[in-house]
Amino acid sequence: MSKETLLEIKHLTHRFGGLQALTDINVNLKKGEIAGLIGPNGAGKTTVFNLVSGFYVPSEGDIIFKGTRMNGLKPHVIASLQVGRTFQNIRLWSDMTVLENICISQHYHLGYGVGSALFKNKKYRENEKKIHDEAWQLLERFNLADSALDYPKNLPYGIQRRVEIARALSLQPELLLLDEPAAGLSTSDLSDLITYIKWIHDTFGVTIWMIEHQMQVIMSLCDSIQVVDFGKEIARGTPEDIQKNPAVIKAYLGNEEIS
Amino acid sequence: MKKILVLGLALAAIGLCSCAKKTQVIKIGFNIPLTGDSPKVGEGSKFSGDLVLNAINAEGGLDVKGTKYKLEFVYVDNELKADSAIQAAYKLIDQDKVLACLGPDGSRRAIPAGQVYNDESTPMISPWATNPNVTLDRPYVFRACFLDPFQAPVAAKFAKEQFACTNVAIIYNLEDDYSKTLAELFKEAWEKDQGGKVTVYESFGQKDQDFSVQLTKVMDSDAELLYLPCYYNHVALITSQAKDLGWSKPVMGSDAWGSADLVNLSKGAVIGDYFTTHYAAAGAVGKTKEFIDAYKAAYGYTPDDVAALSYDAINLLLKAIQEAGLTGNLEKDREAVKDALGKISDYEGVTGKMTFTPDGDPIKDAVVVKISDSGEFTFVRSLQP
Amino acid sequence: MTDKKKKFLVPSITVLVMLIIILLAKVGVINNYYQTILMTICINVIMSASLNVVNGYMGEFSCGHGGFMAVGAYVSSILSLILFCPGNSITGHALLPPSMAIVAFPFIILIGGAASMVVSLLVAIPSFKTRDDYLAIITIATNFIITTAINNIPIVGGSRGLMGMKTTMSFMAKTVSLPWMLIWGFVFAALTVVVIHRVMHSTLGMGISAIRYDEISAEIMSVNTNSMKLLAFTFSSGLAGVAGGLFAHMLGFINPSSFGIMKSTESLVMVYLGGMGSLSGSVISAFIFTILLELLRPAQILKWVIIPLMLILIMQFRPEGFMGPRELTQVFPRLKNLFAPNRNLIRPIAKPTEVRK
Amino acid sequence: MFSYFVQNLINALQWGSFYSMIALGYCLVYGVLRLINFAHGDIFMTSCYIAFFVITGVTAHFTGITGIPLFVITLVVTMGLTALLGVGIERVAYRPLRKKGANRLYVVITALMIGFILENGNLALLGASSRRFPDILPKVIWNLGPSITITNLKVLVIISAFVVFAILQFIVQKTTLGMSMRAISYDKFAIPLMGIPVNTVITFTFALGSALAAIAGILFGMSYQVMDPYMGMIIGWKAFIAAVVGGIGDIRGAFLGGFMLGIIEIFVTAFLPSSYKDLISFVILLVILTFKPTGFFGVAKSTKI
Repeated sequence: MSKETLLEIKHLTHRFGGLQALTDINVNLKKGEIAGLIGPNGAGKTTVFNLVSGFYVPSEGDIIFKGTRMNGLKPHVIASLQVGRTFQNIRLWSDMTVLENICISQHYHLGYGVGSALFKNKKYRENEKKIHDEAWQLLERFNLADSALDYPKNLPYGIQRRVEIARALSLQPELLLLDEPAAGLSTSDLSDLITYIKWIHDTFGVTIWMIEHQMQVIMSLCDSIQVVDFGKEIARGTPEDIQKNPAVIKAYLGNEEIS
Repeated sequence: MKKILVLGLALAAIGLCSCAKKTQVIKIGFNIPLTGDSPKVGEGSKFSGDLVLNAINAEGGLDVKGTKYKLEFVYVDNELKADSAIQAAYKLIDQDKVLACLGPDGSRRAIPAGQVYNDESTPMISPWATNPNVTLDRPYVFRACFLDPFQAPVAAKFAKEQFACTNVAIIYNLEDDYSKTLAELFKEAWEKDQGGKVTVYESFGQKDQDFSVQLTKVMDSDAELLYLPCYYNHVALITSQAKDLGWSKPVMGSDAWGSADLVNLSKGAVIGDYFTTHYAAAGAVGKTKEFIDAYKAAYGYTPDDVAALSYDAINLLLKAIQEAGLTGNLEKDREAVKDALGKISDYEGVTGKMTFTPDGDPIKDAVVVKISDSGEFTFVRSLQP
Repeated sequence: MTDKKKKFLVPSITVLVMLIIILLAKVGVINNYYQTILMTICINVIMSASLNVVNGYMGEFSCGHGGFMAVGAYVSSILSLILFCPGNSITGHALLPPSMAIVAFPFIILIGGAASMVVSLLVAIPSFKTRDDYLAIITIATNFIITTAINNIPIVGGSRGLMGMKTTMSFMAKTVSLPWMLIWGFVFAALTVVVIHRVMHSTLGMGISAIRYDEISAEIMSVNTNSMKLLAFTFSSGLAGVAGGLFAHMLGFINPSSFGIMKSTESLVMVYLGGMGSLSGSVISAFIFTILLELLRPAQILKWVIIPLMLILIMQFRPEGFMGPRELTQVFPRLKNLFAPNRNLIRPIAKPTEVRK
Repeated sequence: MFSYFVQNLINALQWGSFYSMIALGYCLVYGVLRLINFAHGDIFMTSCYIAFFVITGVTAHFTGITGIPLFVITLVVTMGLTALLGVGIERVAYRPLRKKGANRLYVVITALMIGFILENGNLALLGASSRRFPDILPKVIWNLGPSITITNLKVLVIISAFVVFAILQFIVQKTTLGMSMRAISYDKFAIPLMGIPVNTVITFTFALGSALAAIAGILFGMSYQVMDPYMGMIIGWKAFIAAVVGGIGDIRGAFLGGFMLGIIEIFVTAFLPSSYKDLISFVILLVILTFKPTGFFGVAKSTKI
């Protein structure tokens, strides 16, 4: 596992109007690691993700991905720089088939324009084929090919989660942001999820950064963990350090999951 | 696939309502607005139509060169829309196979529809389309009323002689070609021929109800006369609002004023005002009186211009048919009627004596009427420009 | 039947039917009245299908389609006047010989479409920021603006309207005696359907539908939503412009009041009657709506009471319109056999190596 | 010049009051259901006709009732009947669709259709000729200085616009129903949990909105006196636009927007060629919207990810 930096966040600060959401967050993600971002509800975790994926423009600080500064880039540009993400509450296009969901997420390398689509020229046909082949392959690998032509809204929740992750991976990301992948899963599914994420990490060689409340997941997956509370970083380190860290315990006081 | 199915259905569906009779019947089409913004207009034509229809069929039909033909009038709604008027025209010509048509009323419908009638060589006569383009280069298209370029100078001339003023304010309906044309022509006539001055020249929209601004401008200027070449429903609003703003000077209008509702709607604000029109109901005599009485008896109100003009238009058509005679061959008959119509001269209609020019426009006098204190449209004088 | 043959099945049938109809029109079995109805149907198909791109597929609420129709109508009319109408109000003489009419006409129409594409930027640009109802009024306002603007341009006759386009049509008929209006109507209606189908079913066009279902995740998933919106608006307005051009040449006379809010409303009704995001729905509803209008003409004023009542009832029983978001082939799967299957939707046999169990 | 300005200001205020009163109705319904009730303009028209028949009925049966009492009776009865109409429409046409969970745009289209039915049904029933609204209050014309005139009606209109707004503001801000109306506009699904029957609130909203339309309708009839079935259409569309520019969903916005549109229209006509009225006034509105994309009081719905 090489140790070069993939994502670097320097002195990230963000305000909504007068409200100070984040203060001086610093992150340094190494290529190929699985990092965790934890903290109590409303600590500003998702805001960090939204800033990275370009949904908000940071008030201060820099977000540097593979050496390029991403501040103020539009989300679809950032996506094409190979940053994939999932959402806390599943955000699939629930009235389009799973296959379509995957294909649309390849807009960043369509390789043809409206003109080609009108005349269905060679360029169009080839690219459409390429896109669909990739999509099918991805679905096969995720063992979702059987439900490729179903509508997500008709699929069980667990499967929808997988589809959403698959969709994120169809961007061929180097960095994958998972926003509470375990949300809505029963504790029995957790171990399954853990192996699942491990598998993704190994097979796609993607760097994963995840927000999660299920400590079990975090502790068993993450190489490094960062804890934020009230928009400030209160601790970082290996799972072991975090578990011992008094500040974290204080933040989570009364939250039994920690130990 | 689906296209075929639905199309088939479509044609079948329409096919059902098409039916051609082969009896001793003369079919005349009415292409008139029975819905849309001012259905009153269509109503007038329809009622006059029924009046004639009943009268003649009561006598066993129209006498054409010895043989009696029953009349059949086909009323088709054109919704006061140009496109709808064209479809109505085609329906009447190809579907109902009418001999001739009482064309669309307003110019906006009559201009495009007239094209169709001319292309399909079917005679049409429009009751009160006053725009020159309606009959221009269209041998098959006629009209029963005078033209805007005639009415405007008449109004200007009368105004000059009657009020001896120089400054005039004009308010017109921007969205109505009729109103716009008249306004422009009057302006021209007033400034050129009568050497007057137009101090205010303002417009409004079809659906406007508040005219206080335009009127404030008028009040602010030193206009001595207000000219309103627009439809009666607007006139009613404008005049009554003018009163509120303290306008006491005379107001003059055009033939579109001639509606039974005007006085009532304007709450008498128009009393004492003048307008140029096609005929004067009050104090009418002879043929005109008969018509008015019959109409009143049947429908309970004094016929307005459209009604009167439609009445004349129909009778002109019938006269032409009588003179042309019928062979039973539709194409031939249509052409014959067209020719006969063009030859009619010195026809005594309820709206005065008329003779057709080669263009198919009647030569006739314009009438100026005054709205009396009792709200009647009393004859003042009839004149040429 | 092989897929290769199937590919041509439906198109050839459609073309055949059109040819038959045109032939019947030529020999006079289908008289002018039916021809105008067919024309109106074609125009309405274009209108509803094109509006469906924005209101259906993209799920925005644009109510100003009539305005764009107006732009197309006027631009193409002016062109055909300048080119073919001797003694027109603009140049005073025709620039091209009558025999050119047939060749030039499609371009005249298309240029009209292009013009309304340009104007549609008026709506497209604000649409980046504002959504649904704010966009709704932007479009309504645009409609008002366009019609009032035309009212104030004397060279095109203002409210008095513009006429003389029929000469172009008659020139065509003189050169080759065929029911040209009908032919062009079919051609452009068919083209519209094909074009919309191709664009909306390409992965590119699906980006537009993605906006409808979830704009945010579309953006996050690398769909450039702004350019998608731009595409949708210009595309649909352009087609509206084409419809306008045909409309103008069918009537031979246009004036601004023909393109008011009422026109836009009609298109709206047709779209939602057919079903949001259903092309076949739009086509069907255009047929039904037009024919309904014509059949109920004898009902006079009651027509405009009956039709809304019917529509309300239909919506009570089919709250998604006739088709909902589905196409005819999805409602009647049998129809699929008429079309060649899209190979990209067939699961490839070759399985990749590491599969997640 | 000054008098010209003042006179036009008066005109603008009167014209704006009508836009405001209609816009308020739009705004109420929109705030609760996010439904553009395109039938509202025609409800306004219908109310005008209802008032017409109420007046003729009353004067026919009880001679002697004139002036203020007649006005009050008409106002009350018409408001009641129109409210019934509005609620009825909601029950028959909108609610079933909502129950079926149809896309809200289908409800909007239904509203359009209802509008058509009101317009043309009226035309079919009462015939083509437009009618004159009877005089209730004797008209008084005051001359304030050179060529500045104002009628008691104009004053009445302007005042009542403000009064209506004040009352509405009170209802929405202070009463339980009003609060629950606002609550629904925030979160439709949370309300039942709070024990407020949604349908009651919606019914109330429609009743209130239609009653407002009725007030506008009566005053309109009194001031312009010419009624025709299509009079509600365009004024309705424009009022809606005004409401949106003001910031739809917030009644202050609707009120302000109404006056703004009135003033813009009148002053454009007053100081520029009147034929450009719609053109210029709508361009101004568009410019406003591009700078304030959610109108004056409208708040951008912040979507949570």
